[in-house]
Amino acid sequence: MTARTAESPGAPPNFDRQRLLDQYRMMCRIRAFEEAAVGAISDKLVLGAIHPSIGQEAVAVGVCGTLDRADILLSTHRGHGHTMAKGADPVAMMCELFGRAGGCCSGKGGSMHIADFEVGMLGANGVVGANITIAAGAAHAIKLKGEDRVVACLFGDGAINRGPFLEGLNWAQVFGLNVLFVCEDNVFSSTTRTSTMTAGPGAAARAEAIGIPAVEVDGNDVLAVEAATKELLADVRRGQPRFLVAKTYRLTGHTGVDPAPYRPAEEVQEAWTRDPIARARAMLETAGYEAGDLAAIAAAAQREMRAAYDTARAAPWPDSDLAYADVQDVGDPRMVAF
Amino acid sequence: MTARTAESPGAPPNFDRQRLLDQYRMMCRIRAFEEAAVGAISDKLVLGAIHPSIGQEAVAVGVCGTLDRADILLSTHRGHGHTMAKGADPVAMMCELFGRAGGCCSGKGGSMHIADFEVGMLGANGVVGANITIAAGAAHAIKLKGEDRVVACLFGDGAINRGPFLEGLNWAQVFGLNVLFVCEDNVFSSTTRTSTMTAGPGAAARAEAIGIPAVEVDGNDVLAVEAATKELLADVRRGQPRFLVAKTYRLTGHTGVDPAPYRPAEEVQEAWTRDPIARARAMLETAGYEAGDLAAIAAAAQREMRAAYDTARAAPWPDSDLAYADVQDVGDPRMVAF
Amino acid sequence: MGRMTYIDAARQTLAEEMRRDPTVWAVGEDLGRGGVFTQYKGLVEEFGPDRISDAPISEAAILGAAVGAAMMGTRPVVEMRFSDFALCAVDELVNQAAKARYMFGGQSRVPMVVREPIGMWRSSAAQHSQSLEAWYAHIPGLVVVTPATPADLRVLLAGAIRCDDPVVFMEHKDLWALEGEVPDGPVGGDPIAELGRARIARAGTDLTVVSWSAAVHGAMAAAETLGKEGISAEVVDLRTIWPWDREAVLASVRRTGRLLVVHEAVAAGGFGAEIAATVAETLHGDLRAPVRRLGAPRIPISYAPPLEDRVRVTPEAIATAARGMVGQPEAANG
Amino acid sequence: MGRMTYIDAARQTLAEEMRRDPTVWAVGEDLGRGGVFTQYKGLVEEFGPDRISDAPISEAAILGAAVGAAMMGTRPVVEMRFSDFALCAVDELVNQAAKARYMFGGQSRVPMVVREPIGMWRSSAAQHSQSLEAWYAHIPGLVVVTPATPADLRVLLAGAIRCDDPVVFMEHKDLWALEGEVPDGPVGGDPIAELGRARIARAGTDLTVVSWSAAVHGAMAAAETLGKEGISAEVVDLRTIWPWDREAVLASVRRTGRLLVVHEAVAAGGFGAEIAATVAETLHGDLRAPVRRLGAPRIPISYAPPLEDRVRVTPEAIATAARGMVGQPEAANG
Ligand SMILES: Cc1ncc(C[n+]2csc(CCOP(=O)(O)OP(=O)(O)O)c2C)c(N)n1
Ligand SMILES: Cc1ncc(C[n+]2csc(CCOP(=O)(O)OP(=O)(O)O)c2C)c(N)n1
Ligand SMILES: [Mg+2]
Ligand SMILES: [Mg+2]
Repeated sequence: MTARTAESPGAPPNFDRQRLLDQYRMMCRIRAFEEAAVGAISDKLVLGAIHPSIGQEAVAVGVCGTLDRADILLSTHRGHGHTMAKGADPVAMMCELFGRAGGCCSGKGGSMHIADFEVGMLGANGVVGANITIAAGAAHAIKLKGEDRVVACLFGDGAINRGPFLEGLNWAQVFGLNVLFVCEDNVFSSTTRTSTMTAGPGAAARAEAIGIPAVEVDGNDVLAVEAATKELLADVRRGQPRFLVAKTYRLTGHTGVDPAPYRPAEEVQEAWTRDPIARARAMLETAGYEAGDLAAIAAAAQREMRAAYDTARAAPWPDSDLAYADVQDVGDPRMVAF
Repeated sequence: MTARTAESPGAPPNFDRQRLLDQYRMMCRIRAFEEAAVGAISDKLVLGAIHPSIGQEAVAVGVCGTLDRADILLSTHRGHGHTMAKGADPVAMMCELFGRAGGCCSGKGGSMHIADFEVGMLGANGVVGANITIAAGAAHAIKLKGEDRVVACLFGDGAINRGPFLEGLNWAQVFGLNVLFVCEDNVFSSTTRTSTMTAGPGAAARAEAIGIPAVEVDGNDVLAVEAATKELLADVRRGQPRFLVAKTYRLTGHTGVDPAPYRPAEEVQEAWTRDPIARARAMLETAGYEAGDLAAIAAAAQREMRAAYDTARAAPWPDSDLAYADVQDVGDPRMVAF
Repeated sequence: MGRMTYIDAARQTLAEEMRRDPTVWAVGEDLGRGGVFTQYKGLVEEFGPDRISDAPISEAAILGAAVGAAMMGTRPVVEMRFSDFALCAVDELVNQAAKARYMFGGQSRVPMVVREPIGMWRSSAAQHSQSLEAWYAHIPGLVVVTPATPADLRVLLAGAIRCDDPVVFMEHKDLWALEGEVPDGPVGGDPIAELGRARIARAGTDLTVVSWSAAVHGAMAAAETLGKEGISAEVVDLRTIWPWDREAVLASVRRTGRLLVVHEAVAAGGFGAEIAATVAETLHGDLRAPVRRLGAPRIPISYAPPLEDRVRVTPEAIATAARGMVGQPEAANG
Repeated sequence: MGRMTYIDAARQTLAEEMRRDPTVWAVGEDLGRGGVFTQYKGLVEEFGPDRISDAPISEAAILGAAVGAAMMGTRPVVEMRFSDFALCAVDELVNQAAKARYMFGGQSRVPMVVREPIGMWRSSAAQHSQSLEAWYAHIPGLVVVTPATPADLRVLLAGAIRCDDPVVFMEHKDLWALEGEVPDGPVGGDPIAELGRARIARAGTDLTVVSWSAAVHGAMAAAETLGKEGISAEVVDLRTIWPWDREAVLASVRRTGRLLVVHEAVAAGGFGAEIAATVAETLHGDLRAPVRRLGAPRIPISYAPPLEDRVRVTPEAIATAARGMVGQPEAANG
């Protein structure tokens, strides 16, 4: 039982140039957002931990950018790219990372709980694997309401060793729910090479053992990821859960401050040669776009995120009384007695 | 990927008659124990819930009876048979079910926490699937101490939908531990037909997707179960976890008081034709034993368990001060203040 | 007023809420056959298997799926079977359900009811008898309901289902067969407003006994005995421990000058400590005797009756404690 | 006496215990690279990957495996990384580890240490900041350790590892860098006997401030301020909340007549309630002011500093509460 591998189309003769250009732009914007956010750590503007998705932009864009606005997304602690690709506003996101007014979670969540329900992004999660059962439940509600929306649930390679992976996949398959499970395999789990702590043939085999067909794809090839996602979503919309393994690589440390010395330098160098953004740019050049124009898109993305950084830095702190808002409708959270 | 099915030898020409006779005797004793325990419910002597293993005796005897005394067993809420087959004293077990002095857990555990560490039986468990990670840990200690004992972990078909199933199997395989996982598939999980809530090809496929070779066997054929267990244990003792699926059927209700109306009568009738004890008896007759002698063994088992019942009924209640013993070494559990 | 059992109140109220609101659905192991205590009996026949749904033995998925389904506009009622098994889904309840509304800055609501039957009946031992209501009262974002009577189960279950936040609804396993008076007709008024409202189960003047869930009945029995001796005990049934009715408790203790808190759970770190501490902090000068608590010793629950009974808070123990308090001269050193 | 940081005390003590007892081993995610806070740095080089073991992201298996390994005669030290993630393994800790010795009638011991870093540092939000020590103090069978200083972390970790029962060992994430005096040489005496023994962190006569973990330092700062104003506060560091040193607390309050309990955890249902209730029950007549508690409001912890700070119990708040208590006439109605 091995998962089918969706062949990497590279730049297929008949591909949609404009579409790839848009995907390239989104990947540049995500990269620029992550770089601005990482920079803001040393500037003491981002105070909590962040987990950059640098090197994994093709998964975010290929999966989340392929969803309809009405579709639902459940993400992870490494969710900035997913969230942007689903349509969230990077300024509101940056404000959230800075803990400022205007943040998409009013400064209550930060990076690990980033969410934008307006665009169907139901949250990153600080607990590895916890989003898997939540995603199944979101799709359960969709089924009960007779809607045809889908839920995309992204998680890392380390999450497949958590119990909720088994329980959530079994649930989705037993009830026939509209869920696309996406394992974003970036080789590492924090400082651990995931393969050293993962038994057996891997994520795809585990999904298929639960009856969910799985496809493996080159996660650094945005066109391949998009193609595989589109194909799987057709089944998912009919109540057939599907599983996608996107093979990529975490080009930075686990967090914004992790130098990741545990990775061999050669491995990292080699991985950079597969940078999804460089690959998209190369395809676009082959397809006739000017290198200069493509560089300009990257530069514009940098400017946009630099502006988001400035806006967030200039934003006021949230009113501290908000701390008492949205706890629950009944009961008084204050310590009335003392 | 499909699990190999260990062929049911029936009565192989060269099988060990005396051995099968002993297995038949043990199965009769387990059956008699369960019948005596169920009878004790209406007699108001067993006060807590019990889960009879009637119809599943061949799994208990074929697996647990094949272990060495030094080997370790982790069982479930339906663990009377496993415990007896590992060598525990049915009188101490019956006293435990009656909550009397002399019970193997001093009356603190009852049926769902039956245990006899003397014979390597480290406990039944009231939480489905919880014994799987504990079994992996017991084997982890065995590895750290450089011993060659094995751990057998039995659980039901319903347990494969719990997270610890994934986490415990992955753990055992990653660390190369001496664990034999045995899924005792009796078709039901409480009142639920397990197949209706279980996605995919089943237990064996899930184990193999975690890299653990799995074998399926006719769980009502004690010789087949023993043969498969012996074969797998050879690998297990070398630090290679193995997985056995024993297909059987729960001939009674979920508990001693469940009439189980949710099962079609024909299904139950058909299942009785595969009664593991009747099958062993038939094999023994073919092998030349007298029907009368075999009936006498069954009758002796009945008498033995009737005597255990009488001993337990006559046993005194435990001293209630025991309630404060074996809580923990430090701290005072009493409400000193009031 | 008609009479109804605790379990019939549970069944009927869920059915009524499901009729009035099509987004309400229930999920848990064996529900299609009525559930382990038959508290769902007959419901699948009326509402079908999608709304009275079976579940695999996957507590984490049952609770986690409910969180997602609640965020997406349905109102799941999840059955945990025994509160002990809910310990297999604590991340989902405490890190996810309780915090989602807050962490996401109010973008979502998580209207779900987590039914967790609690408590001792007979010989169920350490993994099937716990009462951990104090845990959930300590968790911001959760509502904790502990009904003692059929009438309260009825109104509070309706309130829990209509509440927009996650509610841990703890029925007591030993009360299923309890009969009691229940108002006729559907639940009226605003049942959500009942969350946090205590009930004076018996009026009295000499001391206030605060309790909840099954322990209320032990308190009532003790009050009966004390009454014959001329000691007038007021019994306050909190009904919900978060929110808990601080005002009602303080008002009662202001009148009686004495507080005895009684619960089945382990006394050490039990919710009785919160009530006793609050009263001691707030009414110190008004107290005619030191506050007191009765709860279980800090030991696991045994299977054998004589051992199991050692953790029970009996009416006799309650009456004895009350006598000591009333006999006790003011400001004496307990 | 030498100086050492909290994290060095953690590292060195584990190493010493592993040297003196070959059955001690540690397991958790990323331990081979020193662990998430570097509290295991250098250990794998000395003890190898079998005794300083990595783990998959499988909290339930980490804890459940430790239970089995402990029953089989080893002494696992399991790293939960953040106490919040331990909520993924509550069945294993509460239903299995805490109850095994008892349920099986004393046939087994479960000597294991569950390390659960607790508390707020900065902008870690609701799922990485909790302090749930009160939960575990409520569970029979568990020992709960909350060291505030390098010296205490050292002796209490040795005691926890040598203890034959499961210990929840809660280091505070904000204290890793804290430096303090530590006795030279290996841990002497009987460190197990230190479990349940409080420390008078500062002697005083006007009121007793009981605290533990990081909150002790806030209490000390407040006591300093109060001292300048002529208010003499005694600070009692419980060090372990189960067992907790009832005698030491009662002796101190008998002297001072006033009790203020201070902890970082949510006040509602926090362990401070147990201490306040016990003192109110036992010393009612000796109290010169009502008992008081300071803890967090019952809200999840935010990411943005201004919101996050609203749940912090500051030295200023402690001093203000203390002033109120000391100024307060006896038996007044608070
Ligand atoms: C249940 C749980 N355990 C541990 C952690 C700590 N942690 C945060 S991220 C991470 C690694 C996750 O690896 P993976 O799933 O591959 O995602 P990636 O970080 O590679 O995107 C860990 C262990 C956590 N957040 N939740
Ligand atoms: C975590 C957990 N959930 C639910 C239960 C209630 N329960 C007890 S036995 C049982 C059915 C178990 O089915 P299976 O694993 O097939 O074992 P069997 O009873 O058939 O031997 C259930 C749901 C439990 N004990 N633990
Ligand atoms: Mg990864
Ligand atoms: Mg079964």
